[in-house]
Amino acid sequence: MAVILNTKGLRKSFGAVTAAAGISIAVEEDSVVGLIGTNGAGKTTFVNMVTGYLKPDAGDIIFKDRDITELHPRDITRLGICRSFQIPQLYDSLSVFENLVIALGIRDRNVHGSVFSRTFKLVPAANPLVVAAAEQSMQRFGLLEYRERAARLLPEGVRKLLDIAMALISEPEVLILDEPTSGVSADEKFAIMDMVMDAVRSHGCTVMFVEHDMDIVTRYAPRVVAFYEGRILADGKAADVLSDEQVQSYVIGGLRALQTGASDISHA
Amino acid sequence: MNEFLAVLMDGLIYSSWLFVIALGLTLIYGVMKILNMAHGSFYALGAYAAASMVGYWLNHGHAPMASYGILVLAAVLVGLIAGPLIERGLLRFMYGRDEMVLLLVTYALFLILEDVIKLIWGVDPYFIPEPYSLLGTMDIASLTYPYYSFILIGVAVLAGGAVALVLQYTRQGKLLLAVIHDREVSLAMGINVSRFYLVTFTVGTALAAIGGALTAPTVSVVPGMGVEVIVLAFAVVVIGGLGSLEGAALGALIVGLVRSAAVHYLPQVELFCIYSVMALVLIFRPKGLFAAAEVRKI
Amino acid sequence: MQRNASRIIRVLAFTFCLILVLTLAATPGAAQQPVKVGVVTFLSGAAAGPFGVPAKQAAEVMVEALNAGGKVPGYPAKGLNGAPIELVFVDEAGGTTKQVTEYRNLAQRVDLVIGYISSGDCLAVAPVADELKKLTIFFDCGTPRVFEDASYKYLFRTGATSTMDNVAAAMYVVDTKPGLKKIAGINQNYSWGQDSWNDFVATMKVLKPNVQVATAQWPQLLSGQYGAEISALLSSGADVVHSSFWGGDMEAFVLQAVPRGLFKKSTVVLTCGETGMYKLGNEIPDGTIIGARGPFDMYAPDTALNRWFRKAYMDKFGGVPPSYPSYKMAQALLGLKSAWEKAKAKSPGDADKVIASFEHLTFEGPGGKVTMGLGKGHQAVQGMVFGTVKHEGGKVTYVNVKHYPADKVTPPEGVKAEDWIKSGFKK
Amino acid sequence: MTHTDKTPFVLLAALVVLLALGPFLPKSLFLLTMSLGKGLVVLGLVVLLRTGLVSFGQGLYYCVGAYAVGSLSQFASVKNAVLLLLAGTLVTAILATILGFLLANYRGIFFAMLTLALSMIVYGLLVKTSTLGSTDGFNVPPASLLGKVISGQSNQYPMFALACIVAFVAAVLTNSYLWTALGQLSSAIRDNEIRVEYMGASVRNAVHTKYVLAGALAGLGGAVTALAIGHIDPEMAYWTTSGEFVFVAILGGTGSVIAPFLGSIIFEFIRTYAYQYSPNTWQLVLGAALLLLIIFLPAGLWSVFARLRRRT
Repeated sequence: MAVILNTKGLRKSFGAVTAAAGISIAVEEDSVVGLIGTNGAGKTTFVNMVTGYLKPDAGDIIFKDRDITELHPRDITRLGICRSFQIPQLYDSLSVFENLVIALGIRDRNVHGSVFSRTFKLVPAANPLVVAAAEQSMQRFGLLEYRERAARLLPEGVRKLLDIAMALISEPEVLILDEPTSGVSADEKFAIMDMVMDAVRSHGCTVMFVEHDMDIVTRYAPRVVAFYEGRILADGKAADVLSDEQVQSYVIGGLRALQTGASDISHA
Repeated sequence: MNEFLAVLMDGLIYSSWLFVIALGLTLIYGVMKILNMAHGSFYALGAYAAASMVGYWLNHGHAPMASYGILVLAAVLVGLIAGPLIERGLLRFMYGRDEMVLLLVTYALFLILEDVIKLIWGVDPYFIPEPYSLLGTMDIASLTYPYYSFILIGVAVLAGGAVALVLQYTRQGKLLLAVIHDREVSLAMGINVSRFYLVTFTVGTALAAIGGALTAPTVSVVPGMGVEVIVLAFAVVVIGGLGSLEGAALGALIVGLVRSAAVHYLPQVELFCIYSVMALVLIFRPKGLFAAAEVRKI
Repeated sequence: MQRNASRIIRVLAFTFCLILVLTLAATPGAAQQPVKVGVVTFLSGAAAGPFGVPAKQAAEVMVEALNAGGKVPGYPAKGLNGAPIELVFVDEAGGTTKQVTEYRNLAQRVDLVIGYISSGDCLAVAPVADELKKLTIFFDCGTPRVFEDASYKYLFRTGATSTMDNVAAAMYVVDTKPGLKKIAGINQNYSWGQDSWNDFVATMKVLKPNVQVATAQWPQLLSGQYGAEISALLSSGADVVHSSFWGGDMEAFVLQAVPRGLFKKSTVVLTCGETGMYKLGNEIPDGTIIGARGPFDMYAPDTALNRWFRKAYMDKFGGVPPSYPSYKMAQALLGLKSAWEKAKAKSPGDADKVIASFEHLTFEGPGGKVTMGLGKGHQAVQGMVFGTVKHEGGKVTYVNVKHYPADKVTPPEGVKAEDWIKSGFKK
Repeated sequence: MTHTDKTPFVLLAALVVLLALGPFLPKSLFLLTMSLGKGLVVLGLVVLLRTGLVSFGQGLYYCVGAYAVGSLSQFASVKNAVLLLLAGTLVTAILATILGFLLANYRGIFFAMLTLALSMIVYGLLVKTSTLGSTDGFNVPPASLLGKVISGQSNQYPMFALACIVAFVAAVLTNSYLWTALGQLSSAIRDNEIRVEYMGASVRNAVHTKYVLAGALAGLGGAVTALAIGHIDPEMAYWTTSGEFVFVAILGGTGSVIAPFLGSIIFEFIRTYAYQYSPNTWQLVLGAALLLLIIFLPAGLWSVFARLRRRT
């Protein structure tokens, strides 16, 4: 299959701390990749570099044969890489519906025509197409019951879903999920991942997700990349990687210890 | 050369005056996140209190030397009365509200205090010139300066140093730093935040009042004397970086020296040199000179 | 839509009532008798102490005496030709925008307006006075532009313009210090300060073309801290330092400059010095040249009217003597009274008659004779006086006091002050 | 965010009522005209406030707009009121576009302080310009419309009517802007800039546009005021003037484009009373009134109306 996203020797250090020491991953189109590793292993740093929030000290990021290393998050988003966040990034004072409508408003401006040709015509909240799209999205992620509730008042699990729903609004070609189930109760986590995966399949896109929860990883990620201290410890079929004893000792061991506290991490 | 020395001296004196006032402002902002519009009114209160107390003292023929003590005493009294009164009586009901709302509350406070001062002291000017000339003068760069001006510099250094030491080396100071750094966490850690707010506001008020009290002998104490001070202090604090002690010091120095240089070499621009400096600093250091850069976790 | 309509109506009804209520409350009906006089002076802010309140108090003293009748020497009749005067005070603070608004409100409540200390307010209010056809008397503001740039029917100014202050100041300096070579100035950085300094320098250039300006300092209004300025003045080596500072700024400047020896090094001219003399007199060294913006206070002539005014004022306000704003306010009221009675006006309805007799009127004020000589008879001209401070036996006195008659220090009709000065005072 | 917006209808109705009511309130027309003029400035501030930005320098545009009008009618003897208003707006829009490139990077207190500094610099420049009358400023000759002199007249109605119509148009346009995708970004940017960027929109551009809009509205407000008062001076750019606008904005609330005008009208009336009935302590009255409002109507006066509406 064709490689859609390819990172070559990404390096990033914060002062003395090396968060990424040459990360190279090639992601095929329509594949699903799980990124695992203890906290500080460099997963989120990697995601932040790919999505332009951090500029790598060295290395390249190639998206569909195009170098996006130096681009801003908004340009990368416009090219078709969208992400969700470990700490959901929502418009807290606005309702679920409004959050989605704003997302759609921006999407429509980027997808069709210039700012000015659109904005002065388009009043998202009044535009039936937009409303329909928003409701479909709420439908898909079971958000309808929270429609008019302000985002800051939502339960953590729902915030995660809304965060992901907003990422999917822009119909990305690559979707990156940063700990989609952290801070979510054990009985909810599979439900959430199922919803996400359905949504993804429905319009077909490549998925990379950072995850601490091995059950989730084994169940949803055919391919797994294990991070350790800014390096890639192992990369390959889920089964192989998870059975690798280095991974077992350095990564999974560490994670098991964390499992219980996972929910706190997301609040940190 | 002489002129240059004069610029330095005048700048230094002006800076010290500014610093004492700005210190309270930056302290209050750092801890309580309130940009206190009423700060100038506390300055005026200090000046009025000092003027009437010292005036009384001298009119009753007591030792003039003691008037310096009374100046400070007056300011401290203002701090101890006005500070807690306003913090407990009004501000504490406003915590958690938006920074701008708090700014407006203090603006309303400023309006009220302007008239309260008028109701207490009337509109006639008060003079207590004695302390200014009492200590005699000395010549620097063929210019005459009263020793009193150096007292001002001393007080500025003392005040700044004291605050710095308290923050660095006392337990309370460290706790206060914790509060400054993160209110929620400090609360969670069981720090009595509201007490710190009370103390901080009182100290800040007292500092403004001291600024006013020490200015009283050199000016005619009149209504509205606090208005111009507010924006000056704002400028200093913003240039330095809000809530930063060393920032306020550096800001005061910059403003003071720039202004006195302007006065000596280019009097026409005195009016807006301060704002130009403020604009320039913000253009090149968007958060002021001593701003802590915060990285947001996502 | 039905429900929307009802909501809209409710909201509007609310707004409507609100505006209506506010309006009704905002506009109490004006009474017929007595004559209501609106008085606008600074009751708050920095100009209240030196100007606003003394003027307000003078108005109270005068009106009390006038309404009683037979008390004011030379003005026997009660009130205004029999009609008692009633005062309505308004604060002049808050800038021209607010003042125009307040003037319009006031105009609805009173029969005529006396007031305005700030030149900006005067310029802003002037056209409105004619627009509302409301007799208005400026008693203090100094800018000559009011009647230089335009002419008005309902507007009078019973106080002379600031031109004469500084023209006379320059003349006095040249008379008393013929040898001077260098002058310097410290003036507040706004119209008043700029105009004063420009007039002073322009006159100097005419009288002594070889005089050079050592430095001109422009501290911000109300800045209160003059350390650097004083250093600059000290090192400028000027023989004469000119300042149009007033109120708190003037007093602060004195308090900061005296200990540093500026008043010893150079002769300081304080064109508005008079307001500070009562409280600050002992701080102001001998040799300082003091102006009172006219023949007022210590420079006022020893007439029955002046003696009465000083006494009445001091009796009422605990021995504090009236300063020049008090004199100018008294002058405005007496000018009005003279015009009113010359016109034999019965009620405010006779405004046009009053105006007719006010034009080119000459009347007696506590500061002496006042002639409405300029601005088509709407602008007063008066002589100017300067003197030098000398302490004798712990009391402040004024030596070599010089009077400058009106025609020496004010331009002729239709000539702008600055052109007149540049022309070398052509008549 | 309701799906259909009734504000335009309310505005239209309000316009009709005001125009119809005008002749019966001759004594308040001037005050109302002023309130509308200042309301326009506040309207601009509300656009910024919704974006989480507070400008303490709107006085800059208020003043420049007024001076544009003043200079044009004084020195270029342009007398057409509409032309003058447009000029005032245009000039400030251009100025705001230029300064916007700088200010679009700033947030919070620093945005507030930088705007303050800029307007104080303009104040300083005007004070130094004696050809424009320094602090005394200068008078604005009466302007005319359809060959009829409308300002500087004892009959205030025409000027008032013009102000009403201008305010109406500005409010409707602003309102519809706020409903567009770009307008909607306001609250999004206030809440979470990172997410906005990650949705693929440029926060910088959005802020810049809003700043220009606010500047233009302030300029228009200044122009209206200049015509209504007939006198202008640098005080309009002084920081206290800008502070007052912020004050009124909070007072009215940011809930609707109607709020600024409501807040402005009420503020002007409160102040006028304070002036008339306690000339010696009007600041105290004003301050107290504002404290009470902040305490009992935290969401601004508009919340009263919002409640009024919600009840149905």
